[in-house]
Amino acid sequence: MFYREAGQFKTSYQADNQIFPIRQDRIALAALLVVALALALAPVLASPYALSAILIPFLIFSLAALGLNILTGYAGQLSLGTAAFMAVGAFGAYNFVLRVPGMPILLAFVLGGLSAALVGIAFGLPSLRIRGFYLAASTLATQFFVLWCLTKIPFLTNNSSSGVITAQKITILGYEFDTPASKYLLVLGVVAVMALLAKNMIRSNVGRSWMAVRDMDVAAEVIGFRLMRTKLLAFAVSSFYCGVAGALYAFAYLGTVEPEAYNLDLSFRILFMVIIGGVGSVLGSFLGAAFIVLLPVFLNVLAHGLALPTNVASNLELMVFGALIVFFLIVEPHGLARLWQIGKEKLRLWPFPH
Amino acid sequence: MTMNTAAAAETVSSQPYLSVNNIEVIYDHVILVLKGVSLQVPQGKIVALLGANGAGKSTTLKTISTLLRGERGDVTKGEVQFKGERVDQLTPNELVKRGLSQVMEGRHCFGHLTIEDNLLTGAYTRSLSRPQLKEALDKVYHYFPRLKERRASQAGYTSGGEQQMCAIGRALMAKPSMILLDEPSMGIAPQIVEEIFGIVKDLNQKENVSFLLAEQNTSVALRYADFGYILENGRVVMEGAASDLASNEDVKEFYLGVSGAGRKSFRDMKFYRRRKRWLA
Amino acid sequence: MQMNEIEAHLGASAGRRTGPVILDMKNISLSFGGVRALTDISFNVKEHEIRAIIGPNGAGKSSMLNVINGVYRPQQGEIIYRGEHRRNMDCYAAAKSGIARTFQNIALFKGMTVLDNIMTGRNLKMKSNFLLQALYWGPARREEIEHRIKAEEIIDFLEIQAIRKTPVGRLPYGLQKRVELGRALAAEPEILLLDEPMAGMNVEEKQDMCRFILDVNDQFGTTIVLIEHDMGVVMDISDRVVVLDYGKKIGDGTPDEVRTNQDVINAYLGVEH
Amino acid sequence: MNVNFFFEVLIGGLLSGVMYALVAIGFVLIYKASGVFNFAQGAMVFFAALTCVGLIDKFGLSVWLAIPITIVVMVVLGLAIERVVLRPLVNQPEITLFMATIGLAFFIEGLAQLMWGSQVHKLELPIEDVPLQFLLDKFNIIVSQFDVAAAGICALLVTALALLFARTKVGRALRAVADDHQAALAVGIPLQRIWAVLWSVAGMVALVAGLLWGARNGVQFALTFVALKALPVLILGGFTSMPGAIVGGLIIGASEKLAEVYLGPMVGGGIEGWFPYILALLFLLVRPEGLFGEKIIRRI
Amino acid sequence: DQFIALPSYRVGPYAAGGSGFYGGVIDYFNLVNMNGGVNGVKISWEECETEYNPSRGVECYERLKTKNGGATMVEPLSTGIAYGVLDRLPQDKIPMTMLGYGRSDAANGKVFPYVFPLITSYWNQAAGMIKYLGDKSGGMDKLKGKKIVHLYHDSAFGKEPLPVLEALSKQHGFELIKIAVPPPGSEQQSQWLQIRQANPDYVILWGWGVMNSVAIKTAQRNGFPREKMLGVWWAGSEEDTVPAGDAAKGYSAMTFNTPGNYPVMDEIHKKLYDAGKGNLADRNRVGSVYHMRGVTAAILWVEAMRTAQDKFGKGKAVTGEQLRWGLEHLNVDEAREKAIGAFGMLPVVKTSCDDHEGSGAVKVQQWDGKKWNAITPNWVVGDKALTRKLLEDSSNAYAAEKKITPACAK
Ligand SMILES: Nc1ncnc2c1ncn2[C@@H]1O[C@H](COP(=O)(O)OP(=O)(O)OP(=O)(O)O)[C@@H](O)[C@H]1O
Ligand SMILES: Nc1ncnc2c1ncn2[C@@H]1O[C@H](COP(=O)(O)OP(=O)(O)OP(=O)(O)O)[C@@H](O)[C@H]1O
Ligand SMILES: [Mg+2]
Ligand SMILES: [Mg+2]
Repeated sequence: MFYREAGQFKTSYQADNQIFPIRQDRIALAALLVVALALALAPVLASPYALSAILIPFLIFSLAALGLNILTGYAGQLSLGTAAFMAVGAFGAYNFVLRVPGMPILLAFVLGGLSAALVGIAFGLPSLRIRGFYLAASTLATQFFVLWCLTKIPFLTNNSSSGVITAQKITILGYEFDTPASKYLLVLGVVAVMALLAKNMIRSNVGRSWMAVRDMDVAAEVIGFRLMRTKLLAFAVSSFYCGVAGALYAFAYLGTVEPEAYNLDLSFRILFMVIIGGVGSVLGSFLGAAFIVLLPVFLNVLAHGLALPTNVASNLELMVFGALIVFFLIVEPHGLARLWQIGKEKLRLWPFPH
Repeated sequence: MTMNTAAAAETVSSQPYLSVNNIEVIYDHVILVLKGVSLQVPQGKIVALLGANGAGKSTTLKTISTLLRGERGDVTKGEVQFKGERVDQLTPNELVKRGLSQVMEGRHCFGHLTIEDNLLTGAYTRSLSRPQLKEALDKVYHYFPRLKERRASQAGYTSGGEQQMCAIGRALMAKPSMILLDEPSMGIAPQIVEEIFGIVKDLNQKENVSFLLAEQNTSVALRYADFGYILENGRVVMEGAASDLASNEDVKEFYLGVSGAGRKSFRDMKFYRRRKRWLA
Repeated sequence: MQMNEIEAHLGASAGRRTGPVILDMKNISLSFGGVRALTDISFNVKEHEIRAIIGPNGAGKSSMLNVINGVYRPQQGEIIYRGEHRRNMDCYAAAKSGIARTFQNIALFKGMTVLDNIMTGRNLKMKSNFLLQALYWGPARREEIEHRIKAEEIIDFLEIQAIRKTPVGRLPYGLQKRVELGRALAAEPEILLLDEPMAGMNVEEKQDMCRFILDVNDQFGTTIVLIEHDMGVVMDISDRVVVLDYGKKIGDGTPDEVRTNQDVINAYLGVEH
Repeated sequence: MNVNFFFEVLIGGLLSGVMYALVAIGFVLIYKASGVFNFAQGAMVFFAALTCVGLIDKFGLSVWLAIPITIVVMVVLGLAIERVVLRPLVNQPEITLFMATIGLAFFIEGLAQLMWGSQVHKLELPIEDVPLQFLLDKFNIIVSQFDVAAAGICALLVTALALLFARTKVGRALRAVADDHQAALAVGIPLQRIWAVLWSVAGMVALVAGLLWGARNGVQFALTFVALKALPVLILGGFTSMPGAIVGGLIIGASEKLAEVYLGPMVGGGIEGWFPYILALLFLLVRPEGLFGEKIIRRI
Repeated sequence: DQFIALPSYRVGPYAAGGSGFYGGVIDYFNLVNMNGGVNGVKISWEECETEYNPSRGVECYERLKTKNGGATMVEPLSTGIAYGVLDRLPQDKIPMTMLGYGRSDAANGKVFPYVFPLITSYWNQAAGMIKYLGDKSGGMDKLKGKKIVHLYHDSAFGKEPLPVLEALSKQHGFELIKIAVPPPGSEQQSQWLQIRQANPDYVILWGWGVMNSVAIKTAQRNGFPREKMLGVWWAGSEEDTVPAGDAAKGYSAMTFNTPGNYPVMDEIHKKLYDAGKGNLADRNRVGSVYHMRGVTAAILWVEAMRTAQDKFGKGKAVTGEQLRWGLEHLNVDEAREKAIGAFGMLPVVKTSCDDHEGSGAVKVQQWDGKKWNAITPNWVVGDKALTRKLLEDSSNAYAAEKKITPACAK
């Protein structure tokens, strides 16, 4: 009853080209943003725990997942090197702040992202010839090579004997972001803006070029998309997003990081987010991140509630987590975002079944 | 032509070999595609399933062969009987063993296998000795000499028509007693179209194989079929002996392209046809 | 390209004109390993004409189209397009110089909606860079809407308004063919290559499709190269027909000439059409 | 340069390569036969080895009794995977199936440790991991007899599986399934039974890999990581080729050792982590489907 | 009661170590509680599965820190997680111990007031190793001209001791050959061939996880005597030697908790395991290196609680800030160790604001095929002046980078 588009007529293509053409969706999104903002401002709604242990990492992972989704979901290039790009972003931003006096932190994030984009382009070159799981497996080269460089080149870690860096404090225009709430707001802002940009790219010609290359690259070429440019742009944009996410991961979340924090495990977790959330869906990146971040926490709390011996609980947790992934895929192979969409479609038809 | 009229004159007296009763199909939990389709195929007959693009012909065939599951389609109502037995819960493999084979729309050859290996997979359900296999292969090659020339090529690199022949030949290898054919003439040179339908008729008469064929080439289909069903928007809107359908004015106009004045040149169609829907 | 305009124009279709040779294929040979797909084939296409290629399965028709727009590179031969001599085409250059096509095995972008698919056809006409697109601002926004209008015109023209936002993967075969035509049209091509555009359609739909093709040809003077197995269609709408068999050319001429050519009858038609 | 040393590195590398190939075979088996990239292969290796060792350590069974029981367990696991995971996912995109195997990996890892605990174990096989004496005496080259035995077993497995694919009806059907699930079903290939058999066989291959790697490194969770060593082998040899797994293994093994020994010191060492991947990548630039992989058909 | 946060890991690649360590911790806590608690104050704790993953570890920390009126201490036993929470500790006023891992310069309490790398750090360990090898060769001067291979996990962890080793190699004139093993290290043929080629006098095995057992096995395959191998304390547990089987016989490694029989361990056996209340599922693991390391950690924490209570009021649970004070004023001398029933199990620990380690002493243990035995009768202490200097330099650099003014907390 409440989710109807009947009666909403679009009188211009401009209106139809909006990000959310259906009014209820717009309202829902606005409400969500308001809630997201309120979370930071009213400690009643969200404890520092929720902010700094759940929401901040959730947003950061969403951003990284969004980055990977641009590459894998939209441009169809499976990658297992996400964490490496995040590392480049983080260590890049660290070095820019360290070495350029007076470097504004946001600019440093952008520059970190750009360094990641450069690395992305370099490692994206093989994608012109290599496809599918072959490409996926070879992106592991990025993962291992970047981490190796970070451990081997002392300059990158400011000659720290062990390769550990400590992210500088985040200060913008004299204001110091040091409480969970302020960090959360910063991350929220960055993520919201970047998600908006991503959405814009995806609904315009760049996005279409990516999807065309994903769905059928030969045909895309015949239509006049240049494969090389399109793919490399996807690698660059995707790594840029991952790079910024990596910088946030270091600056707004962990604080002190060793290269190991960006290991293969992290790459995989982000890939899981994309696939579970929905390949080729901006919303899916967020849903997937929520699933992978929240589910283990939830299961962990649940297992404690059951008062099982810890080692049993931990193993059961892992098993349930795996089983749920399979379960959701069986229910909807296209991920949570699609499930959500089908839910909406059903709602639209409700109360008539068809 | 005369032969067909004769066949059509026989009424549907025999017990239906395949019967589809009032099936309803939904894709993806929300898209309702078949809204209660019923049809029968008597033993040893050729039945044509006609209808515009998107009417639900392929969906009907996939429902019968239970291939729908793989496409996230659900049969929410109705049942399918084959040889007097309910078959909607069987696996496709069991169906093929019982003698029901399908040629899918859009060719679906195994791209990395050679043409010959493609054909051989068709005989998977039969345990044949080497000479028997050879014999079965030769039969297919006899029908489609072009395949013989290309036998060692990977199917993915053959032309559209060659793949179509390969798909049909592959189904024949299973020696089915009932074949579901989805648009066998698509992309096939006219000469071969006639040959394919000749093969259909041949198998039908010599080996008593029954056919249910979804076909866009209505004129040919009705020429060879005994009965026909016309599907529109997921419903059967017309059924009857093929000859009756062929002479029906509406069918003539919309499916055979002949109006009162006879066949008109494609060049002379001066306006877009506003689709008349049977039940719109 | 408004509906009413087109309909008003239909009467004028009688006065068809063909211009000079726009595309000349010279001695094209193409083989894949041992398979000779094309052997020393020459033919030409004149401006504004509808040129059909016919022949039995595996004759090399699709391969020919692939050579024309650069998907395949022939081992031998020369392509003269608008006076320019080339050894071979490449996809991007072909698209850029106004060659668009449809494919035998539909090559739509399955994950995208009908509208998006048609919009991709316009990509070469879009100029704003990706940063502007990311901001969706100013020129990028205007451009997007401008092209959307063009795309909608094609959607109207092909009467696929109702499925505008449906992902093409879910569409029935026939509609997909139409969307593919729409995508090719969106590029406003000079030469349109159509590979079996009417396979899997019934007569009524074929009639519509023929009408579209003729209209495009009339309206914009688009040159059309067409592969089709329905002899009724070919003989009715094409100006000249080239016949291939086993990679060799066995006939070339007006429909009437081809129809009566004994080689063609033996190899392909079987009976006179 | 010391020629003797060079050969020692080379031979050591080749034999390590065989060990990688052993894991790669499991991947090839599943990929070639169903188009699924099985992320859970490492977990299966771990599960198999742990079950076998658990039976030995906890219940005091002999190796010869534990192995058959483990085989039975792996078959049951294979059947269960087919029934619960694969059957509902027929005809889904590759990436979905890949993800499902990730879920599976978590599940199997949890299950293994729940059943047998997180403790590490040693595994003694009747073949000892010591240098072959006569080679040491004659040429002063160290070649472990264990590795030689492993190479033999690996060759045997590859031959058997390659024959299965090339020569039998089932093999042909498996390759068909990898191309197109729907069409395979349509021609009457009993997908479900075939998959069940396939995953059971993959379970046994995992057991072989698990036993050999387990005897080398101990049976511990890290066995799941050996998959990382198998991946470059896989892309170099081609996802769809059994002999490719062996050849790829040999090339990767030998070149990574040589690179580590001769190039490593120049750049600070530890390059074995990425070197095989870069090497495989370079090969792929020339042959995008690996040395022996089936060409990816891209046609319109 | 006194609430302690235990972000533990009992699944994943390091589960064996995690379950042993936290099992030991919990066993000792239970024992203390059975015996009436710390001056009557019961210890409570909650575990949270981290899978050794930094972001899950941070979540656990944040979740646990406010529970039960607030956690008063945390120990993640993971460098990555420790770094992840490092910045949060001073704000939350929760001290963290890092027993034998993490950055060595964190021992400077002026810069890291809330971090306690108790007993000893990687740098002191490295110095201790060289000291031991010197003693073994018959004096430090005998090291001259010797070859020592540093076979290390190619990560921050493996590179941590390099400054110390390099300085000592210059000082004592031994040749240091660095050979990296890319993580996880399940294949080391090429490294060991290099070692065989170099023919060193000793190999320092700076490994972690599967790398250790593989190193031992591969040493055997290549005929390198295990007696010449010396592992770090993360390469010196049953988890490292058992998988290597007989190959590990004769292999030795560092430790800061001496293997052996102690009254406190007997008590754990008797009071807990005999009553079925032990934390470890497998009783054989009681008294294993990791288990005893957990007990050792717990002993120090409990001692810190006592110390804090002495100052802030007996019989009352102390706050995190107060417990921090306790950790900074630990004085576990021999008498105290005897009272606990753990004499000799750990070195004497005396902390101060300058020195959050409190000891720097290590022992060497050797695997006899069945169990670990201490082979240095006394605690070994390396060149502390050297490590001290490195520590000052490095922590001050950190302070400068972070704009912290080094000062002792009150
Ligand atoms: N996998 C699917 N998911 C969602 N909708 C589908 C799917 N397959 C088919 N449909 C829808 O079901 C309807 C019937 O399709 P079907 O393929 O059965 O038509 P058809 O009669 O065979 O048409 P054609 O002559 O073009 O082959 C169409 O509207 C199509 O959009
Ligand atoms: N990429 C390729 N690799 C190998 N052989 C090919 C390739 N493309 C086409 N061929 C072969 O070349 C011949 C001509 O193929 P083509 O697709 O041009 O035929 P066609 O005339 O379009 O036939 P149809 O009417 O069946 O579509 C066929 O025998 C085909 O098998
Ligand atoms: Mg159909
Ligand atoms: Mg063709």
